[in-house]
Amino acid sequence: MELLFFYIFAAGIVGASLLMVTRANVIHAALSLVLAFLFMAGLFVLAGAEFLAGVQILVYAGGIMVLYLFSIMLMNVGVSIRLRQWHRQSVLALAAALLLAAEIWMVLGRGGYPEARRWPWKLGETPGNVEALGQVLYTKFLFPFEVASMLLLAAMIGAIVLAKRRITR
Amino acid sequence: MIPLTHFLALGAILFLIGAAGVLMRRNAIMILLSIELMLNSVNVTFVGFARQWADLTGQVFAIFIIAVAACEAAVGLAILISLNRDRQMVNVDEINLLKW
Amino acid sequence: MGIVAEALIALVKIAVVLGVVSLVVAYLTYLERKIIAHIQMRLGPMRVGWHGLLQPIADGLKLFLKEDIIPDKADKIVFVIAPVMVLVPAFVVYSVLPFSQNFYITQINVGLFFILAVSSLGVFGIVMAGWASNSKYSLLGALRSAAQMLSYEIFLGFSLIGPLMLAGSLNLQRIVEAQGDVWFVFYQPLAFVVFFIASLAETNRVPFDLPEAETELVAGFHTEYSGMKFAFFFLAEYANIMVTTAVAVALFFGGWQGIDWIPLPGFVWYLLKMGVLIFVFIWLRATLPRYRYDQLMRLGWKFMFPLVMANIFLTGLVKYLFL
Amino acid sequence: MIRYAWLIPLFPLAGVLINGLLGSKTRGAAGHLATLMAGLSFLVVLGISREMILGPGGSHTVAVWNWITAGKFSASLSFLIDPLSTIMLLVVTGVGFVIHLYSIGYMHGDPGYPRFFTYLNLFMVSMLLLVMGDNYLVMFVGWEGVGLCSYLLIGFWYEKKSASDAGKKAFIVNRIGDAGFLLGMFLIWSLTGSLAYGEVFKAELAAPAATAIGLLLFIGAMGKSAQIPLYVWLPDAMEGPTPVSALIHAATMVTAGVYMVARTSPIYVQGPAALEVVALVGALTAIFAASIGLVQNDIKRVLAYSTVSQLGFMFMALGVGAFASGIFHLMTHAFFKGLLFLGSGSVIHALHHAPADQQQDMRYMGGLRSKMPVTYGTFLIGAIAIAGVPPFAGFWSKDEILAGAFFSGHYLVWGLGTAAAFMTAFYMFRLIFMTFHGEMRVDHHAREHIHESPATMTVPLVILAVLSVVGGILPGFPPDAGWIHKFLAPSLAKAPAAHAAAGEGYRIVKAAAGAGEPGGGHGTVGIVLIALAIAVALGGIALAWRMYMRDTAAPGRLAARFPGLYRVLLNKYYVDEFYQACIVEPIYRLMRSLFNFDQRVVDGAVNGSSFLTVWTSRLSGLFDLRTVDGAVNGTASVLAFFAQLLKFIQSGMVQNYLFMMLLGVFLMVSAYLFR
Repeated sequence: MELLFFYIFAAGIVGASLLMVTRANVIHAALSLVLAFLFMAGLFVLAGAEFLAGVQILVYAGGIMVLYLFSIMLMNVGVSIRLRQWHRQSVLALAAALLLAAEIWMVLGRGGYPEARRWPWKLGETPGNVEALGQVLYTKFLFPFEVASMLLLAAMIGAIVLAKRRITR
Repeated sequence: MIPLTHFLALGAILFLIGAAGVLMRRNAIMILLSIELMLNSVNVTFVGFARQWADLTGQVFAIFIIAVAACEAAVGLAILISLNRDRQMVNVDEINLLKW
Repeated sequence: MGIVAEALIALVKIAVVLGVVSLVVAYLTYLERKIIAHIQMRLGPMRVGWHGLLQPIADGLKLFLKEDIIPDKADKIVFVIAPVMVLVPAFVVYSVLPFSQNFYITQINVGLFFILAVSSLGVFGIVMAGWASNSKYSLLGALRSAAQMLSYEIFLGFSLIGPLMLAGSLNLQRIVEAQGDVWFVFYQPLAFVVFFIASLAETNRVPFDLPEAETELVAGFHTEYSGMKFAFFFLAEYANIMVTTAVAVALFFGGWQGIDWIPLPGFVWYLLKMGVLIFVFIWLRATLPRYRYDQLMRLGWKFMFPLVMANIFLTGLVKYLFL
Repeated sequence: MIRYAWLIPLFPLAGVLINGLLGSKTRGAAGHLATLMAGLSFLVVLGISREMILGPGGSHTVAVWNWITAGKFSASLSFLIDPLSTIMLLVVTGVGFVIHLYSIGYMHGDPGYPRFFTYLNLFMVSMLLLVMGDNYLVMFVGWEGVGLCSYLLIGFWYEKKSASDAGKKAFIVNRIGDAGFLLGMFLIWSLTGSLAYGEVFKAELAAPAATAIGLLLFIGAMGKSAQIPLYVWLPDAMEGPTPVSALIHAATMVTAGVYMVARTSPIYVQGPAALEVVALVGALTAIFAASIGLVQNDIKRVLAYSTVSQLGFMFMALGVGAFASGIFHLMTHAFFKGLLFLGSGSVIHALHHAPADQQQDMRYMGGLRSKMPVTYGTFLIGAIAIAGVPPFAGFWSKDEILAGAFFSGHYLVWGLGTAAAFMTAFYMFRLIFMTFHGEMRVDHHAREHIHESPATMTVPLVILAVLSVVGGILPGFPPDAGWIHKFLAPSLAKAPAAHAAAGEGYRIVKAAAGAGEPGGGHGTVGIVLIALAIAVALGGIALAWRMYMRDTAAPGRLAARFPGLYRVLLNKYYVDEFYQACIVEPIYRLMRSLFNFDQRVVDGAVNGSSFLTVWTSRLSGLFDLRTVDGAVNGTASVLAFFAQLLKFIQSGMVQNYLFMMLLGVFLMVSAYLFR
């Protein structure tokens, strides 16, 4: 049952991402990526990461991707659809990517992973994933957490400075 | 139970799709989107590992990756917008002032 | 109980909730027209049925039978998907609302988070609709709504943290139970005010209806829509109003808990409280003018954001010191 | 109290942040704020040392935060409070606080007032990290931090070229030493797998490995503590403001090397050869710098060479295995050298109306005794202390060092040290007599402006003078068995029982001394040594009195009789010139020859080939036009072909680079797979 859902979600993600990479229209690509993210959220729930699934939808789909759409609309992409879409090194790049895929396949084939463990809680229980995650995030990973917030602040200021129109007085 | 290799393989496939997108597309926005996909492929891997070992560290780092992705998107898009305003172009291979 | 039986029960619950919600939403339009009319010393719809009671059904039939126009230069696929994308999140949210102690479709430990996440997807439909229509008004409306909803989602989310800290759970049923003695609106008046204003903006209601400001943008993002697709947008707007009021009731007004000596079932209490809040929504529409775009952003970032942060800080402080 | 140790560096850090970021707002209050911060951390240190000294003592680790964890390597920001670091903390924060106080008066009205105190507080933070860190990495952070602050403060008046040059010199010379320290750290890690003191010192090291570590670390100490051959920066560092000279270049930072070697003593005792080097370098530095100090005329330079010389004494102590005596001397030296520097600052402050080149020149001073009684009195105490007259502070520590050298069989070191002690007494009193006695040679214009310094400057002088009097006898009596030895014993390694140099002579002396323990300092030989030390000190003073008070023509005559020696000493043995000629010049010459090579050979080749092309084309033009065209086009197309190939790599396009990255990943995975 779990495996079946995994295959459904995985197929959805891979399909949507392939769709994303091949679209000429950027908006369509962005929307396909949103679709991929929604499937991915499902996958996360399957893997016992409920909070992460929520964050994936709330922040990624609902935040970052809306930002993308917003910027794309500001930029008038109509022109770029009619231009050549593929870079000159496409063939080489594709070949390299396929080669790498083959190699990773071989690496994964070696296997030898330890036995999977179970979460100490069940999916959907109340003292579960979210509480445990909060416990870890604000104690063990407090410092990375603070660093991440500083990074966000810096990025915010940077984005404002970069995108702001210079007002000449 | 889903074997760990499934997660890893999915992550690798997504990563390579993203990488191919970054390398093959000319449009800068497409490149940014592909990078998002690559970041997410790492998330899939992290979540897979977290499940395998029942250890939340993987999920915590997935959260950090999302934070980094938010930064990347904000700054990347800001650069694109100002570039678009100055030069009216979004194709990365035309931005080649470094070459002479 | 087998999986099949479980699934069947779930399906029945879903059907009941969806049916009721659709019906209520239809009559919400009637209610709105009537209330505004009476506030403005008019009568409102009177012709179809007794005091126009059948008006929503007539409207629905009309919309259903109308010709479905897709503009020539529009992006067909996105144009068709957009209304669905608006409606689906609005309805999905009902799956976790605790209508009463026993009646809910499902109950998950990240319920509140789920609501936030799913309702954040609503903006996609609007943006898609605005962009796919290939029309200036629509695009402007979509841009406005993207920025507006993205911004106010933040305050909406942050305003919920206060009650969350008091309840100590994301599970809506737990949150409702935590208000057995005192409703959180009394502990968290600031949070409620911010939540209410932000939900006005999230649902594109007056005074924040900039994305569809009829005096500037004809009808904003759904200018080019007609027939059933238009009806979808319409339905989604009212469904969203109901969702936000439902969340407000669950988080701030004690959910299905009522007064002990009045023997009413839980969901009646729930709907009653929602009704009061919905009335306020409509009332505001009849009273307030529309904000300007820069005023909207200033109100959000310079006033509500610090306010909600202060609220979280204070709640944390009080909780740390006294509880 | 000890678990609040993290407060000690936190207070000055707060000062840095406030003064550094809001300097334009705090302005006049900056000095008071910085002093308050230094005082607060001094208070914490007092609280801690009360527990350490009166209480059970012991060694405590205060973990602040796990800094780096990468594979097997881990380093944490944690502090070690043990007797050694307690002594260092007392010196650093105590003297630091006094000098902060002094700076309020000295730097008053300077345009860079807040900047000065920001740097000073930053120095405190770095120095405290250096002293308190419980592993080499934290110590290295502090080590680099104090180096940075030293650079910033030497070049504080950066508009003066000599000051900014001196700053750069200090920085570059220190860098050589730091490279040694860094290599030593690498070696420690690769041999013991850790950088934390506790684990490193537990490891059993082979003698060659310990020697190598010791020597590399000592290179670091040479740079920071101004030992031969890396001492050249310290005299130039006197370009900085005088409080800086007192705090950084006399009392605290330059002793970091001493502290480091003492801290590493468990490793050093496993590699005795390194200790021999330390002792010898220390002794040579002591006498070398002292001999230069004999003839210098700049008041601060005399003190600077004196500092170098005294640091040599400390290393001497460490080298002969008398670690506690070295730290003891470090402490007393911080008192009296801080005092002397502050006193000289007070003199310079009084003379700031004199022409710029005369403010620090002793030949233009004299007779200041009556004008500046407090400065004179305290300065005299400092001079007696450094000369080594009992019962002042310097006597106790210096005598222990000399006795330690003697009893461990290092007779050469002992001889050099005794000679250096004699010179010390001489040049210090030469300084006193030239500055405060005799007739006044100050510029007439500046004469009426001479005055005693304000209270913020004299109070620190008095505090340090008191410490210079009692700071030696209280912890150091009786010699070699005083309280400080017992206190420091847990932190330091025992001196190697059979020292490498201690051969036959050692046993004879030991028998003669009649005392059982080496370095015991008792018995007849010990008493003779003490008497000799006192005699040497008094002799130096007497000689100075004879040459500069009674027979003032004597120095001139002496210089005339040994003109070569005098010139060599005056020019500091021409070491700077030697470095210029042997290190800096060759590098310049190498660069110039490379440039010439480029001009002649490469350009020549290019020009020659073009000439050749012209010539052949002319020749073949006569022969056949088509061949020429073919050849030229052929050359061009070959060039274009290679250019195309190379262009592919350096395309300036992000995606090409990313493609290269992907290829790199591919190769890495291949390497993993098909290894």
